[in-house]
Amino acid sequence: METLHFRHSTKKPAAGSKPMAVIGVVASGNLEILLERVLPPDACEVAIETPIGGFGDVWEAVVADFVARAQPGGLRISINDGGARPDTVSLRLAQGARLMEA
Amino acid sequence: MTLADILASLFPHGHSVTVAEGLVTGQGSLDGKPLHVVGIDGDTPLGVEGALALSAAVLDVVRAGDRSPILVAIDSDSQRMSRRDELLGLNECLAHLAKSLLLADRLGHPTIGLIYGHSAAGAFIATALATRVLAALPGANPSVMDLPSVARVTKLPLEKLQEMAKSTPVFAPGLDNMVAAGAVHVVLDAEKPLDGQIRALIAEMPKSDVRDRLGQERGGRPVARDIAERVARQARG
Amino acid sequence: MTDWRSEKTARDARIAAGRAHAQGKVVRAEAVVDLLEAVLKPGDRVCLEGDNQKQADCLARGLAACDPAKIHDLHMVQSGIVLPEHLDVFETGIAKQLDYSYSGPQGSRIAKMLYGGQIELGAVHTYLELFARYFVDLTPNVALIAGVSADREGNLYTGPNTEDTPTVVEATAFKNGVVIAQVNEIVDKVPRVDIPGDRIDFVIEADKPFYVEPLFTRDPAAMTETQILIAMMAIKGIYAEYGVRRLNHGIGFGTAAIELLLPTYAEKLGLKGKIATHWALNPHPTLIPAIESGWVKQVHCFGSEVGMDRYIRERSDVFFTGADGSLRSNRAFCQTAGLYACDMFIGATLQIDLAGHSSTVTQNRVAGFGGAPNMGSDPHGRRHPSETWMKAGHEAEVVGDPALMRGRKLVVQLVETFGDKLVPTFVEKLDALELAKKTGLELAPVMIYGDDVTHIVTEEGIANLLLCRNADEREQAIRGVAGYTEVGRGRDRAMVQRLRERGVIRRPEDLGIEPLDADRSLLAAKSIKDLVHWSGGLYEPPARFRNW
Amino acid sequence: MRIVTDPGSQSWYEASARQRVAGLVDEGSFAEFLGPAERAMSPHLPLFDLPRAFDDGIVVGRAQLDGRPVLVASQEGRFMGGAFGEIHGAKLVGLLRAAIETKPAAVLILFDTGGVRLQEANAGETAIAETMRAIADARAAGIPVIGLIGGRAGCYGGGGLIAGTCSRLAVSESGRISVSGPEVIETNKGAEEFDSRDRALVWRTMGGKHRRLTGGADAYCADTVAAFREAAIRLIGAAPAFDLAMLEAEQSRLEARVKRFGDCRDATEIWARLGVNDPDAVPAMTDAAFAETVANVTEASHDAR
Repeated sequence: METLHFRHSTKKPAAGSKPMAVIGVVASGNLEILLERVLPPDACEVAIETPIGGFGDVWEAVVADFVARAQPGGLRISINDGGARPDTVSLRLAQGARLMEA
Repeated sequence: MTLADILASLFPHGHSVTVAEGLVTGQGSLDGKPLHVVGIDGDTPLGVEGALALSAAVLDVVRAGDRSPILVAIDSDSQRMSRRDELLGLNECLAHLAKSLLLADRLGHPTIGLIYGHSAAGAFIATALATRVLAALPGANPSVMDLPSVARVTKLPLEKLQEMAKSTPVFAPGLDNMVAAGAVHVVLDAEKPLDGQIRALIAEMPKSDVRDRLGQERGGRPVARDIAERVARQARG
Repeated sequence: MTDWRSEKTARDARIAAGRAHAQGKVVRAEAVVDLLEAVLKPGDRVCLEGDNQKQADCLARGLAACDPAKIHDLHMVQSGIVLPEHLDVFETGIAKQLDYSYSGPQGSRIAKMLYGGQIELGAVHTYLELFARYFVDLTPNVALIAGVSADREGNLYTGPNTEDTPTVVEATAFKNGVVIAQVNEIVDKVPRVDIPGDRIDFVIEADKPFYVEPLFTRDPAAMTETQILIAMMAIKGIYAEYGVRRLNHGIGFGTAAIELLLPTYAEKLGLKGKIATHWALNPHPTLIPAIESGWVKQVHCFGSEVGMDRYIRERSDVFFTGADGSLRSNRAFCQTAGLYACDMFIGATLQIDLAGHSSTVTQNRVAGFGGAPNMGSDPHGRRHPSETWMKAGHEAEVVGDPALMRGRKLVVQLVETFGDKLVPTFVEKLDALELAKKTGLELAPVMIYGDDVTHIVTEEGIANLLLCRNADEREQAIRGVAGYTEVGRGRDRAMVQRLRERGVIRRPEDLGIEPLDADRSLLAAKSIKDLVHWSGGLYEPPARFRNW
Repeated sequence: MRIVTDPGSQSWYEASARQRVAGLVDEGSFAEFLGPAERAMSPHLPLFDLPRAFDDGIVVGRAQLDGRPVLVASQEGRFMGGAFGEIHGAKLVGLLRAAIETKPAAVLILFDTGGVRLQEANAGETAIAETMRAIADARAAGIPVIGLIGGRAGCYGGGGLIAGTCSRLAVSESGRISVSGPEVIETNKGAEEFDSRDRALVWRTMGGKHRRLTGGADAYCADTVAAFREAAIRLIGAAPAFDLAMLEAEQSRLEARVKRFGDCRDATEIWARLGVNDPDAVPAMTDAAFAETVANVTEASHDAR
């Protein structure tokens, strides 16, 4: 298992007030994302556990694009990955951010 | 120990226990009171007929209402793997056998499992694991799945699994690991007469299901007890 | 004196030798080897019919069992190398040369044998090329074909999977060749005559019916949100944009998703009757909801599909059927239709490079071409206009006399940026090049050349290559939809942004599509069972696709 | 454009464990115990280089169903096949033990499991035994335990035994209940015994319709969350006791089944003997037609469970 951590600062806090949300399922080619509103409003942390090593650059790019687009300030995001493809990761991140808006 | 050795050691004054097609039924006398025996011998797989024969024997004991103890002696294969058994609802038959033992227990019949050979999977759950206290004799070999099969399913090399099995009792087959998990309460001493050891077990029946506490103490199930208690605590609100 | 009838004489001798093992035209299954050894000559050109859905498997076993001392050095000319026996004959020396089109399941073995020199390869063809060569310089001496039933006169019913049979028989029977047919049963009267009996010389009742694989069945239960998103973009950004009515679909999940979105998503966009009305296509089960909703006017088929026979019989307004009611397919005609009469080919591929060349070759597999390049190419000989064709043509060419401009066929690649096991779809260099070098192929097995591709659709967006004005733009347009692959991450961000402003690259949001709306609830059918319901119980899926 | 669907009409088979719970109980009433944020994850899977799930593949908690308090457990069949690992099993055991104290109107178990998680086999197997004991205790205390089966992974292995211990079971057409899975039988006994790729055979042998017709399940529902909700509410009100009389009745019921159908090779023969007019038509029957068929089969409904 490979563990990755990314820390970003955001210009805005994440929309909404929901304290916690979980989306997705850990399965082959899929992943589970836990979002918790526990950080300062200008910070976002993403922690990933993945069984597939060697994709750190890809994760970094996916997370950076997500943070730039969604501005998820205040969120600690934890990912259990089952070998998802980057497009699936992006989609789940976006779905998670939408859930937190509720 | 063979079943005959066990019965001889358990009932020095004789017994009526018989084995037919691998199914064990009958009784002997312990301290002048009946001790009923049901079980499976000879590494026999447990199918629909076997399960219902054993449950019938258990319900006969319950019907008598005398709160006499029931010994479930097991040397079985796993459940019988066949299209016919599943067609006929093997899951119901095995569950029914387990429920019969659990009802007997609730109605005051001490239930004692005794694994002296092999057992696995559904046959194990429906019989020995459905008793209040499960004892084993040295040399017993309970398992969920043997390591070569685990290797096939998990796609891990057998050598690696064998190495892992030494430090991780949670997945490895064998008596020691089932003891560590708390599933087997106690390993009996084959050198001493069994009647006394069974008598002691009956006298000291745990009041509740203590298997997760044993698993925690013995290290075979490090977190189950704590998790179950946390859930229960939150449920109590 | 020149003998102008030597072929005829030789043919008569072969027939006479074969008759020793036949009663009239009928040969028992046990006598197959004797028959073949009597009819075949060393060095013969032989077509052993191997289609997608219909294999002359009894004859293949018979050929493989022939004595290599008697029958050797054959030149096999057949579209499909599909069964193990198709290659066994090269190991024993029964066959030596090979010209073929497609070798799906035998792809890695054929690569090994090419590499080892056991096969002398003529060429890997597309279907239409091989069929064409049957009539020019690769005419079979003997054709070994398959059908469902025949009568004692040899009148043949191919069943719904007619596929290659008429083409093979045409070339063989009318040029002094011998045609041997295996059938599942010999009957007094065939349901319909697909091949007249005077073109069939011998009929064998096979020991068991030929096996049919459900190659074109895609289970809606396995469709992902990403595939649905890509399908939405294709419908809105290409089908609607160009008004594509006449088309061919590939057989992947992406195009199957499009089929399932027609009665839902496309219907809401008001596209019914405006797109996807006339098809060159196998009878895909996933097309059933669109047919039932009145989207589809007409479908011509290369072959059939397992479980679709009853449905097709009851939908003869849509499908081509015989007087007996069952489907009549024909690969050569349908490929021609796909090449010339369709305005769009849309399908998936495994690898795309920076020039847009694509290949389904993976390391160590020579899968061949089949018909995808026939459909997935711009036919320069086309002379009839359509709105779709002209619009694409105008996008590609902006200077010159309008009267001299011609149209373009839309050739669309529908891919996810990563495939199974995180293997990137976009690469700097196709594996096909390496494979060609290793196996000594003169041409790298490129499925669709970059200059034929007009659009690439991924989950990141649509790249319209028609609008690219030079190789640089083309490369950046491809990188711009290549997602998080190395090729994608290597993009020139500023240039990609400019291409987006020009509409060369279009993102989901540029098309008014919210990626989070790409949900399985959009699928007209979410399971095979739903397809059965749509068909009114007429579709009978094979057992492996059932969960009831 | 968004095609909005009523959560109740969502496919049970397709829904995740969490979606099933959310749609099953009264809206917004579910409160999870040991939720994902508590990160109670398997200590064992990392040894096998396998990813973990925040809830170890089972969601447990309390909710209201039709206004009454219930405890709920929902297995996620897509995570490790919904299999029982140490934490997964312990969460279910803890929930059932709590039921005996808190006396909810019912405990609902949304099965979706292949059985024991091999990487934690001993813990999983023992947890299944603990679960069955806890169910017996809960039932004896008058708390109905209702099983709902219609997920991707089916209800296999020890899951099948737990299901057989429940007071009542609801099943959909996609649901499968069995001890040995088709692949396991094929691996051990050969394809002649069971061709696991013959999916129609799989469903005839262990699928929802067969179980319902033979009384192996007490309700048959359409594959929607709403249908399962309705079935659960109905079954809570009709839970049999856990006593000697019930077990004697079950003994007779199962013995009669084995005697009557023991020589049948295929489910269609059993259905014919049950009085179904056109047994071959059963797999393709619509839910409504099947409900009518079941209504005419006396063996399908009983209090002997």
